[in-house]
Amino acid sequence: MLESVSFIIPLLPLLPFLGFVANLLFIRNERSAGLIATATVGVSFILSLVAFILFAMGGGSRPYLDLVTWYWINTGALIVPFGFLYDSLSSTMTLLVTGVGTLIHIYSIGYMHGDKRPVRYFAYLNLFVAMMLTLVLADNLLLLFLGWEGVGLCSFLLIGHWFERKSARAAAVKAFVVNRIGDAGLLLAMMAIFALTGSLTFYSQTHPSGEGVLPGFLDSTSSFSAIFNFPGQPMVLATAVTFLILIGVTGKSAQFPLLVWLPDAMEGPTPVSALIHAATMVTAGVYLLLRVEPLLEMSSGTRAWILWIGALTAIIGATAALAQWDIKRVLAYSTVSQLGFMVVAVGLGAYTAALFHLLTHGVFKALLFLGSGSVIHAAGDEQDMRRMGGLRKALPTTFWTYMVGALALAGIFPLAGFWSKDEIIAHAFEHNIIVFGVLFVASILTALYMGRQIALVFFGEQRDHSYHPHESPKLMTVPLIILAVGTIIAGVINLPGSHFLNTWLQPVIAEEAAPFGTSEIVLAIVTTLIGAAAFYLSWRFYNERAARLRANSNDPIYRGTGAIWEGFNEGWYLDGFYKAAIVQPFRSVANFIAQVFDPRGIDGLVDGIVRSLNGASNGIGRIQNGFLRTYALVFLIGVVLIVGYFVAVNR
Amino acid sequence: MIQPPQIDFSVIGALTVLCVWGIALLLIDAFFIAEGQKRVTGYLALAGLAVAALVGLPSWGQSSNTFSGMVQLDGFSQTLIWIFLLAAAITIVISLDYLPRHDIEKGEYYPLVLFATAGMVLLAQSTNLIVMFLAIELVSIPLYILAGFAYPRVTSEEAAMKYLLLGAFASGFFVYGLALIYGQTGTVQLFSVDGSDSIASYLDRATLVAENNVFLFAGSALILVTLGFKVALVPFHNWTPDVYEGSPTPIAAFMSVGTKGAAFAALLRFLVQALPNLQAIWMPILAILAALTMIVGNIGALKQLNVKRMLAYSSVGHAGYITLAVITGTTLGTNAFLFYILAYTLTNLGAFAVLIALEKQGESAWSLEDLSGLWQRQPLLAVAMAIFMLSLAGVPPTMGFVGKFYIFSAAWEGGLVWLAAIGVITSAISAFFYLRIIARMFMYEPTRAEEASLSRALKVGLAVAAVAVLLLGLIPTPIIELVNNSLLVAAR
Amino acid sequence: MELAIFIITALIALVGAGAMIMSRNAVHSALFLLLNFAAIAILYLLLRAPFLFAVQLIVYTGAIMVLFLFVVMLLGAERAEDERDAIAWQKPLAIGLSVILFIEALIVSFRNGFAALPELSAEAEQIGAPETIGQVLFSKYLLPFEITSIILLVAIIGVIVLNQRRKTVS
Amino acid sequence: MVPTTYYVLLSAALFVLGVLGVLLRRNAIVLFMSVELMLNAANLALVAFARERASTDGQVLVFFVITVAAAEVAVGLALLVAIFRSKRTTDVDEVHALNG
Repeated sequence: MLESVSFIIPLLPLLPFLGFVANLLFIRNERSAGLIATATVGVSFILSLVAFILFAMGGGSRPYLDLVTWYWINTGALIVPFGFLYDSLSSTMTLLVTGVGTLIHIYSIGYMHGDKRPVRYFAYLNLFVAMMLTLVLADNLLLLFLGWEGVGLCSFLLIGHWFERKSARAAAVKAFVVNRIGDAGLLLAMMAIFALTGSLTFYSQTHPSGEGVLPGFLDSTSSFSAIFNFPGQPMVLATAVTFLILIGVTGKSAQFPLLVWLPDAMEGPTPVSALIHAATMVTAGVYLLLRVEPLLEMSSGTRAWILWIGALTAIIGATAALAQWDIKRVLAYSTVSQLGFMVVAVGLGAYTAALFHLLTHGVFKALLFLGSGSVIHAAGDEQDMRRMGGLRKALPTTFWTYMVGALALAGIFPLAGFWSKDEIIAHAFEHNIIVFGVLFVASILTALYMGRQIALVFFGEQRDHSYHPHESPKLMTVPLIILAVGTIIAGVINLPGSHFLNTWLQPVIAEEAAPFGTSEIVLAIVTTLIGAAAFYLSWRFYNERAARLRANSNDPIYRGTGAIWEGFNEGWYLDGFYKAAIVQPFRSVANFIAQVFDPRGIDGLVDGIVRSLNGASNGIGRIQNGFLRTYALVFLIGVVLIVGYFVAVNR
Repeated sequence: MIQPPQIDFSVIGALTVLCVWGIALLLIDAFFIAEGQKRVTGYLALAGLAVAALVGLPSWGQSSNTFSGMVQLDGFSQTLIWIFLLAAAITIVISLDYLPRHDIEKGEYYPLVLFATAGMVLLAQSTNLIVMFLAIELVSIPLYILAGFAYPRVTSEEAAMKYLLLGAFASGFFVYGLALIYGQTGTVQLFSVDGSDSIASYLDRATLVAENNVFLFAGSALILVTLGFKVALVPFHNWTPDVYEGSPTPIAAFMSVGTKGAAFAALLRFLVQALPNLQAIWMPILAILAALTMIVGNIGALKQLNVKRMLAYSSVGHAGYITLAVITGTTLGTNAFLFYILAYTLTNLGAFAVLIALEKQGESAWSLEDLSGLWQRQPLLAVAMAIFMLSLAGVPPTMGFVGKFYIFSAAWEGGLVWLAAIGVITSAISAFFYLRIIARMFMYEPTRAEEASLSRALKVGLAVAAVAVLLLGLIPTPIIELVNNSLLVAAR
Repeated sequence: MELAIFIITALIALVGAGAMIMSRNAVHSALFLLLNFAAIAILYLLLRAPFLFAVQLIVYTGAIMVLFLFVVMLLGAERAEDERDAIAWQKPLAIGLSVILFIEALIVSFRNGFAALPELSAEAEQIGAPETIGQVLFSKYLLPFEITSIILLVAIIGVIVLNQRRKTVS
Repeated sequence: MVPTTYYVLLSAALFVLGVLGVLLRRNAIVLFMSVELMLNAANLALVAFARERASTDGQVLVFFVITVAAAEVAVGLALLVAIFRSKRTTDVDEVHALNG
């Protein structure tokens, strides 16, 4: 079915890209920029829907469709197609990206009205969607990396959209640089895979010469498996390669230890946070892990790492979210935490559960972010929850939809979050009781911080009267309603027992359906009850004390927890740690190296030595650099060393 | 009596055209082109470059040598020749405006560029150490002069003097190395096709670690030192930032790509054609130098607020990446080398061209400040510069990314995994200072109001370079096929 | 006999070089360098290179050194260097490195050995004759020869360009 | 006959003296002289090797080196004169505006 109209698959990323080009080159006014951006993504969504239906109707005739537009790199040794892989995994991701993307574009028209640079905003947003679609549709690692870096770049540009704020610029650069560190890992992984298997494509396809096959490194018959399953080969290679991939994932999906950029990324406009830093880009890491699942299956070592990193991230994110005042930072840390859940699921081998949670989270977290955007909009760009309160009266639609999102995030039956989170917790319960404990605590914390947020933002009385809240325009509320409906019903895609998603993914990820028995039902009931209780208690606790909150007051639980609260507030001091442990030493090393290799440095160094030797500093003083003779001296050092080396080896 | 040698002019076609046209242009310029019309000389020089490029076409795909095997034409050198001609052409185009704007327009400028290009061409073709020496001088002496061209800017003279004195100093080491190698082997020919005496054939015979090879070893070390100086490997790099900053900007651009590419070609020939048997010996030391170069270049660039100096340090860093490709000694490495040189040529010349576009009458525009809000002032320039920076940083889908991936894969495949890792990591670090420029252009309000008007030639050139960097990053296959066919005639 | 000449000439060359780098006055330096070049020219004779002997005298002592002296006089640069060295710390380091370099040269030389050379045959005595050199130069080394002509041309242009400046107000 | 290695030793000594001159002297003209000394030392080694091998090639190489040296000196001195005109000095240490 789909084969006959396969040309629509490259169109999916191409349309938003054309939107980007049009906005970049031709459009100069806000209205048409928004319309074009939304239209291209919208059409892309309709096409993904069509492709999805056709693909599903095609049934099991082909597990995947590989469409090569041209060969990106063809060196004989290394062949990388610019090709798109449409299978059950990427089709699902495409729907999420374009669907949520369309809604957020519509919302943005309202939200960004009156912005200083709307055309740029929509151009970048379009480019982002194009890159994200490239990422999920790529049929090889290199093309995936193109999307991977591309979304990073767009994220950089969009975080810095309001660059008049210095913090926005700093956050933008931080996001990109931290991401690049992760990307270095992925790049190295690619090189290793290429060196080991001679291929970067996921699955085998027709060779460009028309004869034979271009092997894919994920195929069970690939040389990779052969290498890794070599008798006596202790999985070292598989662990090394997958660990490098994991480094990339920690960067993009904000996992410990590279999670620090995501909270700061909230400097960007709120729809950006919803699309990029909640629903799509940050899930790219999880997507990548799912994509290379056959590799992960070869290395229990890396899976253990994944498991523990995910668990640690889940708890860090959840605790930090509890201690934020900024409405968006709560959601940002919550995203970190939920990404941790997904990563844990991958580590447990519960790939379907990971994707399930990725999808539902994409919907309800986008909802929450957009809702927070509506709140911020109404509150005159105020983000501090201490200065909100009582907004449910002024913002009824926002309130109700936000409530749905919050309850879904807290894992309350029967919303989408309940089903997907419960599946992960059930897996953890079965496989690793410590991780189960961590996740269990994290999910209680989730209910706590959402209850706190709802209480602080929507209940009680308005504590700050410097603004007059009003409900957002239809352009913004309609997407909220649609997403809320999605949040309510999204659970059906993988209800226990039906396992629709599980079956759908079978061609890509051959995984047994999650068990569904009495113990699971009991566990589900227990978690949802505890979650609901935590949510309610937290809501009551903060609702009662909210009235006394002032702009600078401490959290009601601060007195009891003090330093711990501070620690949570600072995101476990990861930022400070990096500053002290990496940035500062790096800076000193950089200075040191610059000094050693730059003339003044040699001065300084020798100067220091001479000073300490005879204490006679007269005549030396502060010396200027740029001396030709010093360059010749450094040159001579090189000569002496290299000649010495060559003479030494010749014996 | 003297037997005039058999000369195959197809081998030295480009060289001949450049030298003859350079001399002719000197005369034409002196007698027929009036002051203030020197732009015409530039156009004539461009025509000469075009002819030089065309004469290479008929012999493409063959490999032959002439002058007792002292110069070699193979796919490798022909590809490089085209790259150098392209670099020279871009240099001349960006000079057309630059020279009058800074009031340093003199007709000799263009012939000197042609002579330097001739030197690069010869350097890429030379398979003999004395020809290599003369080629290095033929590249360098015009560049010494051109570096000092920007009078009355005193820094220009300073740059010229530093470059000249250090260059002459380095030449001394080259000659001594050449003497020692001659003393050991009795020849300065890198390798020979016809089986006559050459360093490679000597090494085939010699017992490698026997004591009596010590002259050859020490001599090779000295040759490496000089070539390392020309390509700016650490610790022979510290002239680079000063000389690039002081020289006229088009010349800095030309040096950063042309001299570097030619000297790397010579290095590659020396290592792969003359000393293939010693790979186990030169590989480790050059690997260390490459690592140092990548680290020092990229870290040095971190703190530069002067964009021209930043580009100089970045060129040091890139020399490290290119060294990676050179020392693998494999075909994949050679191909990666050629691809990278082309990518770097387009990208770096483009970046320098943007700087030139921003310079006004007698003023420099090299600080980060000058780039603030460029997007609002000159969208075309800003987008082009962003593309160049992304390419230098190695972000896909630019040529720079493909080139880097190519090189690192070659290194990884060649067993230099740790070096590839250092390359990837330093390249990740480099994102910081390249990105800073992008942030400046797109995320700051303009601080400069009035603009230098861009000439059409510069605009077109920039747009073409930017599109090429992007497009050849997306569809690099034609280039890859070109370099795949650019076989280097190896020693055996 | 030859050894004696060699030793005496070598000493003169070394003294010339040493005095050249040590003397404070540029004119003295130039004259000492002249001494050194002349000594080297004599060594060329010992080494059966009469043509190079002539070239060395004509080009180096005749042309290059005169050029040096001319410039020294023109610029009035013969006055002694300022005693205060801005980067005096460099001196011990430079000397140390040079010593190491020389030790490396010693190692290389000793490892190579000091075998005395056999006498040349009558035919081989002709290696340095102008005629032989001319033959080789114009056959085997024709390309390098032509390249040197271009290099010299470039140098001429350079000298003109660098010193022919329009009167512009700075 | 005097062994070649003697000549090599002498040339090495002269070469190192030349290097030392470049590193220690500040007068740009003397710096140039030192470079000339280095080149001459290398030439001496070349001629000695040519004698050892009874081959003309080495001597021809010297011829080329001398030519290049002359060209370099010409350009270098011209540059010095130009710098002297604007800066009134031949001291290389006083020319260090470019740094960092």
